[in-house]
Amino acid sequence: MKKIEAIIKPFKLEEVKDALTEVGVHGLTVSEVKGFGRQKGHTELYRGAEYVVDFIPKVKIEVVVPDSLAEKVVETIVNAARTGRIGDGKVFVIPVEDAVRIRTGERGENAI
Amino acid sequence: MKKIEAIIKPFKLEEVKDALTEVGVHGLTVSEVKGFGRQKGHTELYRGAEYVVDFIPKVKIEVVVPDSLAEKVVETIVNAARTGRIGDGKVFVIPVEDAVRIRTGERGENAI
Amino acid sequence: MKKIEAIIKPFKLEEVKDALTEVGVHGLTVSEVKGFGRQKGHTELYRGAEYVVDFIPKVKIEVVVPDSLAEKVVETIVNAARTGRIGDGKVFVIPVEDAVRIRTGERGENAI
Amino acid sequence: MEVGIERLPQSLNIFYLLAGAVMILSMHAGFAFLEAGTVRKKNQVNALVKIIVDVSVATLAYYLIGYSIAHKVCFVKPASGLMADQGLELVRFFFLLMFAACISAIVSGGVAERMKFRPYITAGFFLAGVVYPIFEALIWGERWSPAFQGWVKHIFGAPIHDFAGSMVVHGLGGWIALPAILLLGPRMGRYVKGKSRPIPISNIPYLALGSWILIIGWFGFNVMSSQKLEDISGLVAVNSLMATAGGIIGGVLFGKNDPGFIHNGALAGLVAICAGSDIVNPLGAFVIGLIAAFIFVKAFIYEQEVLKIDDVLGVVPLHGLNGLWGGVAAGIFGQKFLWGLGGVSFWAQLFGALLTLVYAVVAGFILYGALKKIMGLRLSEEEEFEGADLSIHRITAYPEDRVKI
Amino acid sequence: MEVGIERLPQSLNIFYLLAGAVMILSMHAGFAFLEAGTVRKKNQVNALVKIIVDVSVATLAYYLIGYSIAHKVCFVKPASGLMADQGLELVRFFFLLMFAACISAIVSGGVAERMKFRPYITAGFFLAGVVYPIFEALIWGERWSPAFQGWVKHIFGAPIHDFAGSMVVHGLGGWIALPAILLLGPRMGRYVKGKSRPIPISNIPYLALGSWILIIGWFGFNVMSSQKLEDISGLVAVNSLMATAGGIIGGVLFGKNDPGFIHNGALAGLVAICAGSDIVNPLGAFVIGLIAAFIFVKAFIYEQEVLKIDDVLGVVPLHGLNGLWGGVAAGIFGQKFLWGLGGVSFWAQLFGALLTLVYAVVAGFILYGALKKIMGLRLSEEEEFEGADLSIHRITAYPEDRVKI
Amino acid sequence: MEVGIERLPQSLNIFYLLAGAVMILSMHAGFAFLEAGTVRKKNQVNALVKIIVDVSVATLAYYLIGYSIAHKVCFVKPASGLMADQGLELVRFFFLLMFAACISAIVSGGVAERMKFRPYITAGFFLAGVVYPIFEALIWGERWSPAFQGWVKHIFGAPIHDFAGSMVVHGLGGWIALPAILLLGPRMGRYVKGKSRPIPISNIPYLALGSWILIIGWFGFNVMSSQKLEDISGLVAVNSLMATAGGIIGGVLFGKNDPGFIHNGALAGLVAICAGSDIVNPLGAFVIGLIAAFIFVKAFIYEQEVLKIDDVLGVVPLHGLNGLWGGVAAGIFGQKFLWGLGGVSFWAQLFGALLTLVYAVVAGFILYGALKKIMGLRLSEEEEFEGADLSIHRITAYPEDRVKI
Ligand SMILES: Nc1ncnc2c1ncn2[C@@H]1O[C@H](COP(=O)(O)OP(=O)(O)O)[C@@H](O)[C@H]1O
Ligand SMILES: Nc1ncnc2c1ncn2[C@@H]1O[C@H](COP(=O)(O)OP(=O)(O)O)[C@@H](O)[C@H]1O
Ligand SMILES: Nc1ncnc2c1ncn2[C@@H]1O[C@H](COP(=O)(O)OP(=O)(O)O)[C@@H](O)[C@H]1O
Repeated sequence: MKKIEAIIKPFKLEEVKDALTEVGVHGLTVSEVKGFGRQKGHTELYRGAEYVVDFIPKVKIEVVVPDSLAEKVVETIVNAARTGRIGDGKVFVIPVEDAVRIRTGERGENAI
Repeated sequence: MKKIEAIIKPFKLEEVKDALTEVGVHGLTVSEVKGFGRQKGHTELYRGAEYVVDFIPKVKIEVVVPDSLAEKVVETIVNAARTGRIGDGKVFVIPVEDAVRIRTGERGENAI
Repeated sequence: MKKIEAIIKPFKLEEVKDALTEVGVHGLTVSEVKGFGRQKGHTELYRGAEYVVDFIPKVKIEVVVPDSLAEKVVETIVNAARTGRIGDGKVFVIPVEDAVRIRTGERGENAI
Repeated sequence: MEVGIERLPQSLNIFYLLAGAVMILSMHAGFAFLEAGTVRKKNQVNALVKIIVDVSVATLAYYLIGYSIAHKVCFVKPASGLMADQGLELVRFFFLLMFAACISAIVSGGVAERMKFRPYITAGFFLAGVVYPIFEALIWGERWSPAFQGWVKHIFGAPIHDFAGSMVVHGLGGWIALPAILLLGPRMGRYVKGKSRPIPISNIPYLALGSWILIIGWFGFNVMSSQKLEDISGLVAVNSLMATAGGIIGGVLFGKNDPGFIHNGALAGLVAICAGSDIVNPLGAFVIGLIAAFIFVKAFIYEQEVLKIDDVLGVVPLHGLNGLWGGVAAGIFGQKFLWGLGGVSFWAQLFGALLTLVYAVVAGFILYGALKKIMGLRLSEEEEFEGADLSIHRITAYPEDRVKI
Repeated sequence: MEVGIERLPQSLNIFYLLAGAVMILSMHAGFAFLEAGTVRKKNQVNALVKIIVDVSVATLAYYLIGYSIAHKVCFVKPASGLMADQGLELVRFFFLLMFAACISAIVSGGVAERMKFRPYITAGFFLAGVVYPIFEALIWGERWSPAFQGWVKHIFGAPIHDFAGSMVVHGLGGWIALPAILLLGPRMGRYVKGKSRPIPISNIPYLALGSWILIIGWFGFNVMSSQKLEDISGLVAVNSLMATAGGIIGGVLFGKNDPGFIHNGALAGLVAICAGSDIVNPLGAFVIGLIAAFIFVKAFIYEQEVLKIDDVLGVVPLHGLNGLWGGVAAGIFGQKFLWGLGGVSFWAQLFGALLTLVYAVVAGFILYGALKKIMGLRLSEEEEFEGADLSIHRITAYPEDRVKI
Repeated sequence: MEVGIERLPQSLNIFYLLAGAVMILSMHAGFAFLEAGTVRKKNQVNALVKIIVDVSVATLAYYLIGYSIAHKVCFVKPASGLMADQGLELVRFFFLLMFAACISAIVSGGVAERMKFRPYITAGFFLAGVVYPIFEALIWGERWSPAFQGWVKHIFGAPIHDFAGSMVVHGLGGWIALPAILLLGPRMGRYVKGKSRPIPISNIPYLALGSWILIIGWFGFNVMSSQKLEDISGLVAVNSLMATAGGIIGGVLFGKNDPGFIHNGALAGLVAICAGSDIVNPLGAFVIGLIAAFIFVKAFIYEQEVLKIDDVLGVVPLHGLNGLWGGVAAGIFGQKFLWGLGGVSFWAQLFGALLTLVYAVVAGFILYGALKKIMGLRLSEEEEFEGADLSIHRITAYPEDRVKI
């Protein structure tokens, strides 16, 4: 199994989720993160003082899939999340050795 | 070493933490995430308009343990987090190649 | 490639980020997490009742780097994040099999 | 302006009483935010809605029923029949209604986070329409008060003195809340296997805002209780201030800088000063407030931790106990030898306090007991877990945060 | 005090009118928080700033231009010339200005989250300086009102009765907002491919706070509209309260416990009672409020979901429709046979309502249409996406949260 | 009512003065929220608690000591001795106390986020009990003022004119804050290696709420400063409004739409108009407010970025500088040739401003210097890092958020 981690632009979440559902992903986990990269932050100004906001809000999607589905999922995410502008984000593929469904105790690919 | 990642129901956190402490886990990291899966979200209604809340609040626990302890930790989490109802969550096992304790610079299993 | 995950004290983030930029890291992702470990939490008191706050605010940094840079990055983080006091945090090294830049579709080390 | 000047005293009384009424109306916003800050996030909307709906239902109930019970005036007639003295009686209704509406707002804080909406509101109707007016009629109103207070005076040498309602409003409300709280039982997870597990509150700034709104409005509550401008008393105002100061300083001292005890300490002082604000010395008022804070701090902890009663905002110690303390304190600090203005009897006050206690607890048990039988009082476990906001109002306090990710 | 007592009636009128003026000034804080709670977090600062700057610009405009249009008094002269009757005319200006300033505050809620700051404020200047005063001059003021209302009375048997501005203030403001909203178009993402995609609001406690502040201040709006203390009417106060109660209970019933409908229901009731608060029966006022909530709930959903007009706070149904309803309701419930005080004509009221509608929509189209031509009304897509806070004010509502991580 | 009508003027004065007192009391809630919004989340509770405890301690100090210093009246006696004129003197105490209590509330904003609680409160006691009353006795009170102002008049042709306390209250408070701020030093991390690193504020809606509460209450501060109803002046009210408008518009123009400058601009205008609100022309008031905003914006940035003084809320420019500007402005815009009412001397005003400055800075250094010696002023590094909420009050502003995960 693989864990696919994607860092995407927040407003793309809905689209990515829908696209993943279509290719047969039944579960995923998302969290709010902040990203630092080529995309520049901006400055905010309060009472004459500047604050540099380096870290840009992003959403992280984590989805664990069978090896067979991994490539498909990566492509799906890339296609759905792309705007073509800097800061679109990354997808990483990480090996997963085992998975358990807490409710049933099922193991491995059955668990996801 | 392995990193055990568990997505659980938020109100189970306390129990899971206590159970892990008992089997000899000395450190772990948690974060708020939102999950999408078999457990259905709900709708909220405001001034006649419906909002679908797909993503359900979950807690992610990350704990890195020596290989020898991994299975024990997985089981402990599964037992402590189970309610038997849909949405109980998942446990994933991911390989970890190295670990460092920042304070001391210790490496490997000594670091965790 | 490796994913370096570091759990550090929040007020060290700025320093760590600057140090990483200096050794050639161009992107990273951070998130707010809470940690449980040797560092003790504290209690809060409200209207005569005590709340134990076990979980201490930490920041998690995730950075994916080519194998060649991994050790350097680990060291950089450890040096920048160290205060020498309990609770400085951990660095974990996790294998990454692939990476994609969403904007361009580039793969592997080019993507990060 | 010739005509105007003649009816000036009457216009002025309307203006004066109306200022008081609106100030007390604003206190309901205070109740709402005090509660919203003290409950968990998932019950904030419910706290806000309960109070604002309460006031509306109380308005109807007191207009149609309550006022005629206590003051023998019926308002169900053409507008022309309501305009005597430019509608002074209507404004008096507005002013007194605002007291009546406090009863349910007080209960609200005790039963927070777990009570169904329908029985809560139904109770509010009967509280403002029947339960409170009956007691009001006895102590203050036009129906039984003359005879009853005459009898009290005959026995104790002075009538029950409750200038602005330590007992009639706060004592009553606080003790009516007790049976409601007991009939409901504690929130899920509040006491686990006999051990107390305090539930953290959501928002101290809201709580502080609520407290401030209440403090400000309370000057209408106390000062305008003279009901006639020509009877306005600077002493009432300054005593209210001194008791607030005493309550706050008491909160600091006995509550060890705790923001909850400090902001509620102000209210404890104000609850306790209502009864005697027209007769005690400002220094006495300060001491009354100080003691009120002491009572609140100690009794709150005792109630929650020892008796294991889950009174979320602590309304029994805050309004109930301190309401009685205020009544009795008027009988102590109102005496001439303690620099008060005199004319008050300690025993009459004690009698009044006990009467309030008994009436409130009995009435509360009957009312909430009946509602429990008829409609049930408590949210289901799942509803309570989801929060009253989602299960009753189908929305949470911060919808954007929920929907975003 | 000898001298004092002679000018007491005059001093009192200043005090009285000033109390009203300050209460209505406080309503602007209410508008600000009502809007801040109803928009997304990224537009909260803009909501707050718009309203407070509005009031300031309206102050200038009405002082220099508007007041002399409506009331034929010019204030640009030495202070000594302003001190007749201890400055009573100035206070009258203050009081009436507060009504004028409401117009733009009402529009603000409709055009929220996407309008540029400069044209918004410019419009506010003309609204308080010209558009509103002209209509005011016709119905209430000293310039054309005597002749015009005489003519209305001649035709319909009674002049247009609008005691505290259901039509002149709220109706006008609400209907002026409509063209502005239409010229702007809906927020990005509000309607996607013809389907409605509701945008969640940020903060119900802020909304509730705004609503409470408005409710409290409204008693100044209505009661002090008598403008003279000797004409104060208890009926006005109690009718305002009853309509509020009706609106809230209507919000519960028709809005199914929705906190948005409940807190706005109170305002709907208050909008609708302004016109007839001096003549209807309190029970009539309750029904007026109840119907107002019904209108608001149904029309809001219809406007948003069927007509697909993105009126963020629902100001067209809230102020526009209910303003007209209030005008007409005065013509119904003010009749003697419905226990009102009489002296009002249904047809005059209907005429007034239509006049308001037509004047407002035409004036709004001209004003916002011209501004659209000259400066453009709408933020760029990117600015709107970033949020008005960041793009206009260069800061968000919670700077610490942004900068931290 | 026969008896009533005779004491009506006296009852009215109580009502009037009390309305003012309560409005200023409410301003303290404004100070609390202005500060809570401007500090970081970890110091919000402390901001709220400081202000409410302050008021209480000031009440005691001014009742027991301060009032008798300034006004030669001692209140430590039986209540019967306090009831002359229905307690008018007590209400006057309440009103004037509210000014005294502002001093420490002003200082609070400057020393926020790093000062220990005990010395802060102790200072508050002496400020309201001694430091302020002495200055009050000189300019306004009954003790030295007649002689001193007679002498000023003799020298400059007119006494120092400070109608509502630009100098006596705001100037004094703002300049007393300066030594406290300097003795404390900047917050950790505010200036790193000589470079300014601005610390983001937590909550603009709270700040806006605080500003609005202050604006509303300020009408009590200024208008009721006539102290007698028969001396009420419409000019004072409208000048206050015009200066607010000027300050807000100045905040927009000079502060480039910054919400902090806009909401504080209103306060800058109000600080500056206090002194001359009874004599300047409304247009002059507008200009005074405009300039006040300019002063605030420029001086705030200069103070923070160039002088590197960490005055968190900017109280030195806001209250200190603008207080003096207000005093001087009364001497300019109060002149007849600028359409003012005249009777004021520019040089007397300048003298008053300088006197305020010197007295405040000297008194501040002595008071906070002594406290620094005796108890230390500053939290330990670790306490400051943890936040004042946790280290002083053992709880944070949003307990539920902390405890949850
Ligand atoms: N090496 C990396 N490791 C982890 N996260 C990264 C890395 N590089 C970029 N990111 C994440 O991806 C986001 C987008 O990267 P950025 O360099 O801004 O643009 P792009 O994806 O177009 O190359 C960043 O905000 C960050 O969250
Ligand atoms: N393939 C997956 N990858 C990552 N997270 C998942 C995956 N499937 C489920 N989850 C997480 O587990 C949670 C529970 O899953 P769900 O399907 O709702 O119920 P169950 O765990 O009972 O099968 C989800 O909310 C989501 O956070
Ligand atoms: N085994 C572990 N797995 C995951 N995270 C850990 C683990 N041990 C510690 N941590 C994280 O590191 C943080 C610091 O650890 P702690 O034991 O308090 O101090 P130290 O790093 O000095 O040993 C913890 O708060 C937690 O977030």
